[in-house]
Amino acid sequence: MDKQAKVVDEIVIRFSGDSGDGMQLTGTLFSDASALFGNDVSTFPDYPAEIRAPQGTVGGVSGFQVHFGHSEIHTPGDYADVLVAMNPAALKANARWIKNGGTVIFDKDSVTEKTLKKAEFTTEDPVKELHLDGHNVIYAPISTLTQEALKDTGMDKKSILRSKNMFALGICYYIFDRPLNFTEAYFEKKFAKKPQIIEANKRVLKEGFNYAANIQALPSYKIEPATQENGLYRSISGNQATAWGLLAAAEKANLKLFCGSYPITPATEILMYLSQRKDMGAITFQAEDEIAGICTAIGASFAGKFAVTTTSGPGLALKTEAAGLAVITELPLVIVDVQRGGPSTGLPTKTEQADLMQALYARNGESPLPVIAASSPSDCFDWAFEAGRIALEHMTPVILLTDGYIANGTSPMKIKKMADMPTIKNRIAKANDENYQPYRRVDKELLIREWAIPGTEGLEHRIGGLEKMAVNGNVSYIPENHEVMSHERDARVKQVAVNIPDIKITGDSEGDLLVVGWGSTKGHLEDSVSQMRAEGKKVSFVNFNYINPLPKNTADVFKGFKNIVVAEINLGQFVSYLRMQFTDFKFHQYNKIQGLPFTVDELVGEFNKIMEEN
Amino acid sequence: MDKQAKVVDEIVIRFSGDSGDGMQLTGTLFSDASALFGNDVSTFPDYPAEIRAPQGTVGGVSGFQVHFGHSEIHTPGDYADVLVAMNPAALKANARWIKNGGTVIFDKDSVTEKTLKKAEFTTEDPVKELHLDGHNVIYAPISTLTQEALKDTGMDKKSILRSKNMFALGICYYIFDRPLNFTEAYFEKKFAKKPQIIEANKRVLKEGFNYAANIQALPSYKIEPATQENGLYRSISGNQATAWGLLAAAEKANLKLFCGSYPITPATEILMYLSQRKDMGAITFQAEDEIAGICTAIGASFAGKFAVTTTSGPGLALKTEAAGLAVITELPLVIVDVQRGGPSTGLPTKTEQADLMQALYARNGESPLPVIAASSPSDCFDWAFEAGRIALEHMTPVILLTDGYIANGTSPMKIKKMADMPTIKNRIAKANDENYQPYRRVDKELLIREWAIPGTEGLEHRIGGLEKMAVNGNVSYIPENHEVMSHERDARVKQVAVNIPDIKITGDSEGDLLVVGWGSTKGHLEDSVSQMRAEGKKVSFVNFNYINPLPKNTADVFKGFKNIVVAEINLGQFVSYLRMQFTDFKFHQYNKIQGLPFTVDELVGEFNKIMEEN
Amino acid sequence: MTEVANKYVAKDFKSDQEVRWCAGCGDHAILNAVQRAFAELPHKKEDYAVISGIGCSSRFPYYMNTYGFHTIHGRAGAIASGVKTANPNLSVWQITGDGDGLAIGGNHFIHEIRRNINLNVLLFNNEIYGLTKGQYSPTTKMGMKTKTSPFGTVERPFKVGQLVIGAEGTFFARSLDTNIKHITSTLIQADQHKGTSIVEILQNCVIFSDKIHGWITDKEHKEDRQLYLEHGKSMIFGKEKNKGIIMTSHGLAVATIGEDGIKESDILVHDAKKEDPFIHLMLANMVGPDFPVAFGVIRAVEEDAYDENVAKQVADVQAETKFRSMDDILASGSTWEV
Amino acid sequence: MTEVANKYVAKDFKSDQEVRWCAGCGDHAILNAVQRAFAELPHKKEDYAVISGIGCSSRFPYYMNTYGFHTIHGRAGAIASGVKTANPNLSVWQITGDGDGLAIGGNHFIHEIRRNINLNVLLFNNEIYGLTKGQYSPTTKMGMKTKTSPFGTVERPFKVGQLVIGAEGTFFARSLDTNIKHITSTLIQADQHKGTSIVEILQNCVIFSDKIHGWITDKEHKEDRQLYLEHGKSMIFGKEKNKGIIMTSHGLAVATIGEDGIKESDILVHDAKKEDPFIHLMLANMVGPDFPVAFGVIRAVEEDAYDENVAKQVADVQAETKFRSMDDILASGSTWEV
Ligand SMILES: Cc1ncc(C[n+]2csc(CCOP(=O)(O)OP(=O)(O)O)c2C)c(N)n1
Ligand SMILES: Cc1ncc(C[n+]2csc(CCOP(=O)(O)OP(=O)(O)O)c2C)c(N)n1
Ligand code: SF4
Ligand code: SF4
Ligand SMILES: [Mg+2]
Ligand SMILES: [Mg+2]
Repeated sequence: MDKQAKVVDEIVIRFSGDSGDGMQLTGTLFSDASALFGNDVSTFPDYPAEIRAPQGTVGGVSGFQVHFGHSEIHTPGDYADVLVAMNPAALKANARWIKNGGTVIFDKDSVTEKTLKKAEFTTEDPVKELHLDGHNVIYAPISTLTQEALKDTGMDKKSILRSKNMFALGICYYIFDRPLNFTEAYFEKKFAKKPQIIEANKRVLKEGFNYAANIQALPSYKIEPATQENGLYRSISGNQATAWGLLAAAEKANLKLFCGSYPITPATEILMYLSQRKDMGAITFQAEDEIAGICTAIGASFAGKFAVTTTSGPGLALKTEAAGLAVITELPLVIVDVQRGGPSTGLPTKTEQADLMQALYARNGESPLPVIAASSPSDCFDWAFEAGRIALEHMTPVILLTDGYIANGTSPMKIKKMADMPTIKNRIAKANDENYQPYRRVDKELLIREWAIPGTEGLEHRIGGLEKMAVNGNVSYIPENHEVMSHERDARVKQVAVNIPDIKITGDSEGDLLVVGWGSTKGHLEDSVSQMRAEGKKVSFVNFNYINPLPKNTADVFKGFKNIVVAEINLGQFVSYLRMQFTDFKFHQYNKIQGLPFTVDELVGEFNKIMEEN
Repeated sequence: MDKQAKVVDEIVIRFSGDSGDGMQLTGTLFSDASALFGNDVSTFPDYPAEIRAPQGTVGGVSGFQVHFGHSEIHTPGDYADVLVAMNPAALKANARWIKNGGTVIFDKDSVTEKTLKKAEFTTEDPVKELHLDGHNVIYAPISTLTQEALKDTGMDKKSILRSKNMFALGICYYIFDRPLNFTEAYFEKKFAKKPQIIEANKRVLKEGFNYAANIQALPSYKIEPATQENGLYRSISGNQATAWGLLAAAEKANLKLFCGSYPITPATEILMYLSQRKDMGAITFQAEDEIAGICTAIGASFAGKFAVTTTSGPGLALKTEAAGLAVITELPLVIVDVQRGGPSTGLPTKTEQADLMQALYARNGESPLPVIAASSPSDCFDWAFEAGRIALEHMTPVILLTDGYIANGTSPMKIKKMADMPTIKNRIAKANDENYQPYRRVDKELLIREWAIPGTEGLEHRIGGLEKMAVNGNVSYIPENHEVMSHERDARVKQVAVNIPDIKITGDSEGDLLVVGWGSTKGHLEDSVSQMRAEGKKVSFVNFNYINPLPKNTADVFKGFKNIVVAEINLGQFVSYLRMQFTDFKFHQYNKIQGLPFTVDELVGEFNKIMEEN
Repeated sequence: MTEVANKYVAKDFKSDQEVRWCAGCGDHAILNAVQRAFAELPHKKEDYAVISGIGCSSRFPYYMNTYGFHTIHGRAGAIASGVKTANPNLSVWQITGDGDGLAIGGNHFIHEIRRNINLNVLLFNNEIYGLTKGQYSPTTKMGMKTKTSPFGTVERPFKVGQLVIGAEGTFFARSLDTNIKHITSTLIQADQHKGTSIVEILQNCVIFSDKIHGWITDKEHKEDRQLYLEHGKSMIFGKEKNKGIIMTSHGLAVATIGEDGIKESDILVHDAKKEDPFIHLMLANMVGPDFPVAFGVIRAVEEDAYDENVAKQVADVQAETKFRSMDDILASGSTWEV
Repeated sequence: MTEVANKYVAKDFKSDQEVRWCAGCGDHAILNAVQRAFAELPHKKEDYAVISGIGCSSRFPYYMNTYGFHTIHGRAGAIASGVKTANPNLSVWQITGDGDGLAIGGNHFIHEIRRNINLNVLLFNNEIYGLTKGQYSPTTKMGMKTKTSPFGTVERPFKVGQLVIGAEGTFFARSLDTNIKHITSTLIQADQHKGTSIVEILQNCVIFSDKIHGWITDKEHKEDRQLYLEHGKSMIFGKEKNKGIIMTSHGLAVATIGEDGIKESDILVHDAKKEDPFIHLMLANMVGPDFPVAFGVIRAVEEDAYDENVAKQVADVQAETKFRSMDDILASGSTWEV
């Protein structure tokens, strides 16, 4: 390796192949190796809704994109510098995502009459047919060389070919100058009981690496480790971070976690990660449906656990009646909604931000609750923790919104010490407290009632879904009491704002355009604003994580700008919500609804247009 | 009856007694007799949530208010000219609803140590204790005289006392100069097989009438028949009118009705009225829960019925996931939500307008559908019909909002001829049509797909909740297609506005204040605006029945006014909705949330305040 | 569960809220029986949680001076499951009706039974929706005219016992609102059973389904129409205590001791603990006019309870793990230092 | 239902959509069998409606060239109930999985069975949630490690046949994805049955629960482990066709003809039409290693179907009424002229 490595800032690489080609693993290994090497990383898996879509077709292509670099990385990137395509279908599905002048690593052995037909090519040269011949295309004989590498192992052909993804990975490691040792260690751990497989994988990885070195077809890139804060890091997906953030909240509140859930894409992994945490005393109740999911959680909350329920849009729809019960009984509960493409079953494996209105308003009657949203895979940890804090300190159900994009994506997370995290003050009532009354407001400012947990002597009481008399909590049909209680419920949620920080502007506090986003679009919006600011534009950016209530300084921030644009992956839900709260401002909107994240390119184009036209 | 009857314009009478005293029937009979006599009438029943609340207590009082007069009557009235109180508890519960100088008819026999204690009186004179002695109080020995009247019938005391409500009714018939024959005919029909009961009821009614004549305690009022349009009339409750409006829509669309529902207060009667209409070929499926209610309806819609599902707020919450399926599959369906007090179980027998946001937004993803609202018991017929028209002509689920106030209340309805009602054009595809494709837009303006009904030769096809390819309807994960379809679904609902009339202003089209309401508050708002206009104020009124989409001329109407106030029985849902659509206007709001309708008095006061302050 | 010596009387379990059922409603007697049973059971007052859905019957928790939760329609089973799994030390009582438990709540009902969560479920069966004023329910007999079936229902009803057994039930008992003593003793047995104890209580709604159980409760004939089962005892009933249940090749039959050569020893002895559900199903399904209706504990089979298994799994994992806090978890697996 | 002479071949029921199940998934064979059965049944192509929920199995309608509706998770039963009640002339087939039908869809499942709606329900039982990638389901065996039970499940599974009988089922059959011919013939019998026909098909998920039915399907032993029931035929099985099911005082047992004095006439003859569910329940519950697993139509009892009763009630009322249009209704009762 005495080549000259070209030093670049950041790179996007996309692995693509058949659903059976192991692209998700390949991508994950590359991403982990990069993160362990000290780069900042952001990933985006993109796979078909079928468990196994038909082999060789465009519909069956599975992709995994990794964006890594030595400064902060906010998105998985719009276009790929390098595309790995394991077959013609993968080439076809991803052709439009390659950067001008990008590199394509293509398994030339995969081109056969059959594969061309399946991918619906009409000529014999897929690269030419897709007009990719202008790119730097490496025709690597991946299948052949993989077979060659393992021919004396006694493995059958099918098993051998299962390793060809490691050949591709080896090529990439060479190109980007990654060390092999992390990945080799992974093989050793993963296949501890199958030494033959360890050996085979190692050998093919090395062969790929060597092949790339031998052909010297393109310069090796070099990316320095990122200039991140010092500390211990790990790579984490949004769903894993959500699970762990919830567990951290339980620990800091000195409670055990209870999760009542029903599996649903793309939220299932949260339940899965929590089910692994019996060591932390967490109980997971895989319920018979979403209704039972939230109801068991409400029961557990009544019984004194830190209760959560996790789902996606269609599941949230089923939970809304019970969510209203948690509102009126003022029980702590976190409801996680990992949004996906809708309506109805919609695009279950794709991302979208279209459950905002559902989270805010989908309950009968006046039934307010706090709503917050996470912005990146790793900050799901912080927002899940914060959802727990609000629920437990304010005695209320809270909805946390994430989405398929950040739930499945990964990013590096700086590991916090539990000792450094804030303690969560729970509102548990004391045994035999003679002043206890179910709806007594023990905090007059925050309007919080106490949590009297079954098993506690002397606090026997009844709660339920009927309207209750202020303070004493008896069933009440008194008209004026209903008005009092309706306003109290409203005020309780508004008062959550007392304990949340002001929203921060990225950029100047005055200017021509304020870009507004919420939740998972943060990375793309931030990058587009940086790019425009680098070009001297007077653009700033705010990202909302607190949706209901909004931070107290929101209107003040809006005041500084000539134009405001709200960008969302839906048809305009947050902008509508802002319009009904802030009638003094005009809001532009930019919406995309394709089951995909924004691209920085399109955003910059759109924002420039708004600035020109207004 | 040679007394001089005092002629008045309108009267409010309130019957009140124990839950077991038959006040609902008494009120209904009085209301029917008045309607049959030719008065316009509006009623409001108000009863406890328990089937039988504890006898003799204030919580157990059941009331029924009738407002009748010779001009148009829009509300059941704020305060009572006459209060009938069958026991001390009833007196206590209703004291505050008597008009200054009003009349109280009180069963003096009901005052015993026990009843006073149950109603928590501290003195022996309930009238005095309640400061009612300034009113015209008739202490009638109702129980004694009822017993006296029936003493020789051989009936036991309990049965005899069950008739005492008829004595009270007789008194009222005398006072208001109502003929007895309608009510006598009712007894004859109702108890056809029990001649003894007919006789007893007739006798007690007559005794009450005679008693009032004998004591001549107060002048008899006379109200002329109302100056209504000519035609045949009947008295109808909102729930009955809703049921019949839906049946009328089925008839005009040449389809049979299918209702899949689960009982819930205050919507149950719609299911009940429909279940009586097997003669019209209607099928009612009392499902195991609300989800099955809407799902059987969706199945029936797929199979070619005019399908409806009826519920109240908590039930709507359970139906939202399936409603999204109807949205994406573009199947006709009417969802009726009879709103009640929330959140959660809330105040199940009380009224509220707080499900508006739920109707508009409670579905996962971008999932738009039309929403309309009825305004009075009798116009539920028209709005149910209209909901059916929109659903069937536009191939979409539609939500119709009514509420406990109009669902249980009654008003006279002019009977329409089916021949005079518009035909509803359904969108059924023809057998063996080679051009049929599931998502072909057969009407390019309205973006309507055809309804290809199982059993039709040559149109076999598949639909479902996954995103579908435009036109051909195959499952599609193509990003751009999702955007196209999302916009089409949005546009389809917006295009409903093409076929709806402009909204009409009551009053001038310019002025100082526009009062805006929606749904069931119409009567009270209209009366309050009339009253202010009579005082020379520049106030006008618009009532919205089309909520989504809004009528095309909405902004034009708003333009004419210095101030706009939106009044609702909730915390401000419609005003929020208007704010997000019409950013050029400022909207004031007036909200009440007590499980009760507005009173005209409070509205006038509030509107005057707004005019003074702005 | 923490057991304590009995130190309560029924009155200790009466709350200060006025009881609001109709005069003559069977619910009053059941309330009375539950308060008596709670006074007898070895639990601390603060360890009782009474959880209901929505219905007349579901008003129950308000009248009990314990922890209580009047939840939403049909969901008592799921909420009670959460309460018990969260804290197996509580004595959890689910109150439900034939509508609440078997219509909208049917799914939670069969799943709590399947899981065998240690709950005591009182199903008030009045064969009608009381609170919403008289619509038919999943237990209403075919053909009955109600508010929503003006021409008679066309639906076959569930048999509660059969459904319980179908869902793998380990405990099923039946009692009657007119027999407070029997309810009390049945509830004590339900409490003692590990797993989901379903107690069907035949209840009279004086307003909407009055005398629906009249054939059974008829004063004149009740000894001939009610069979009280006890584990280990012969299935004998009748005014003269001379009738009994025997097994024939066609299934169960009623025989009279002393007639056709039938001796007392020919009468079946009740075995509630038999794992096979076949005879329990036959007993639960007995109806008039050929059979008496069976009351008492029909089935009580010992199996692990879900909530205990969950707790045990947590304890087992915690005993083995080296992770003590989220600090350990966060730092586990692949990490790197910057 | 309108019957027509058979004029189709299986291919007529193949849609133009690519089949997207994993290679080796049991669903392929079931699809094949359904297409064959439809070709044999006497219904017109346009009269078939295939209704599913969500799951791998629920993709089914897209592959059938009939009217099809891929609905939402768990609701196929309710939607199919609506389709059939709305138009009893259709041949309605509900496709569901052990998650779709028994977890989230459990309530509709027991209620459609209770009502006895004339539906054919194919329950693909792979004891796992396939589409969401491998979580345990209500039929997963206790102790199994899955994505959401890393330490083994602590839930007792449903037995499908027992649940069906518990819900008053009139028809229950079992078949196996490896036996296309048997599925086909079973489906034809399901179609002929009036009421809700539940067909449990043991199905292999090669990805998440591979060989879950391996004990039964094992090539070597399958004759000894599979008992094919036919109404009116003896319950004989085994490689040598010499084993059979007999009734003993302890319930069913396996006997070998020729051993212990057992003759062919001692072997039970299957009576699927017996109303009492007891033996059907015993047969449905037979499991290894002591018993073979029963396949075929275990129970098929004649009762009125709900959809027919509904249609009949409408027809009866219409025959009697004097009301012909909403004009008559609107003008009925008390009215007055102004
Ligand atoms: C989601 C929802 N659906 C429907 C209702 C209306 N509802 C309340 S109680 C009830 C039926 C009660 O019947 P049952 O459980 O048998 O109780 P009972 O009154 O007979 O004791 C119904 C339909 C409701 N409160 N919530
Ligand atoms: C409301 C809702 N909840 C959850 C899901 C996620 N989900 C889809 S299929 C499925 C389970 C499928 O299992 P099964 O019915 O056994 O079908 P299989 O894939 O095994 O054939 C789940 C949980 C969903 N689509 N909708
Ligand atoms: S309506 Fe029936 S069940 Fe309800 S309280 Fe009255 S008698 Fe009891
Ligand atoms: S995941 Fe399992 S059930 Fe689903 S298609 Fe693949 S093999 Fe079949
Ligand atoms: Mg009931
Ligand atoms: Mg499955």
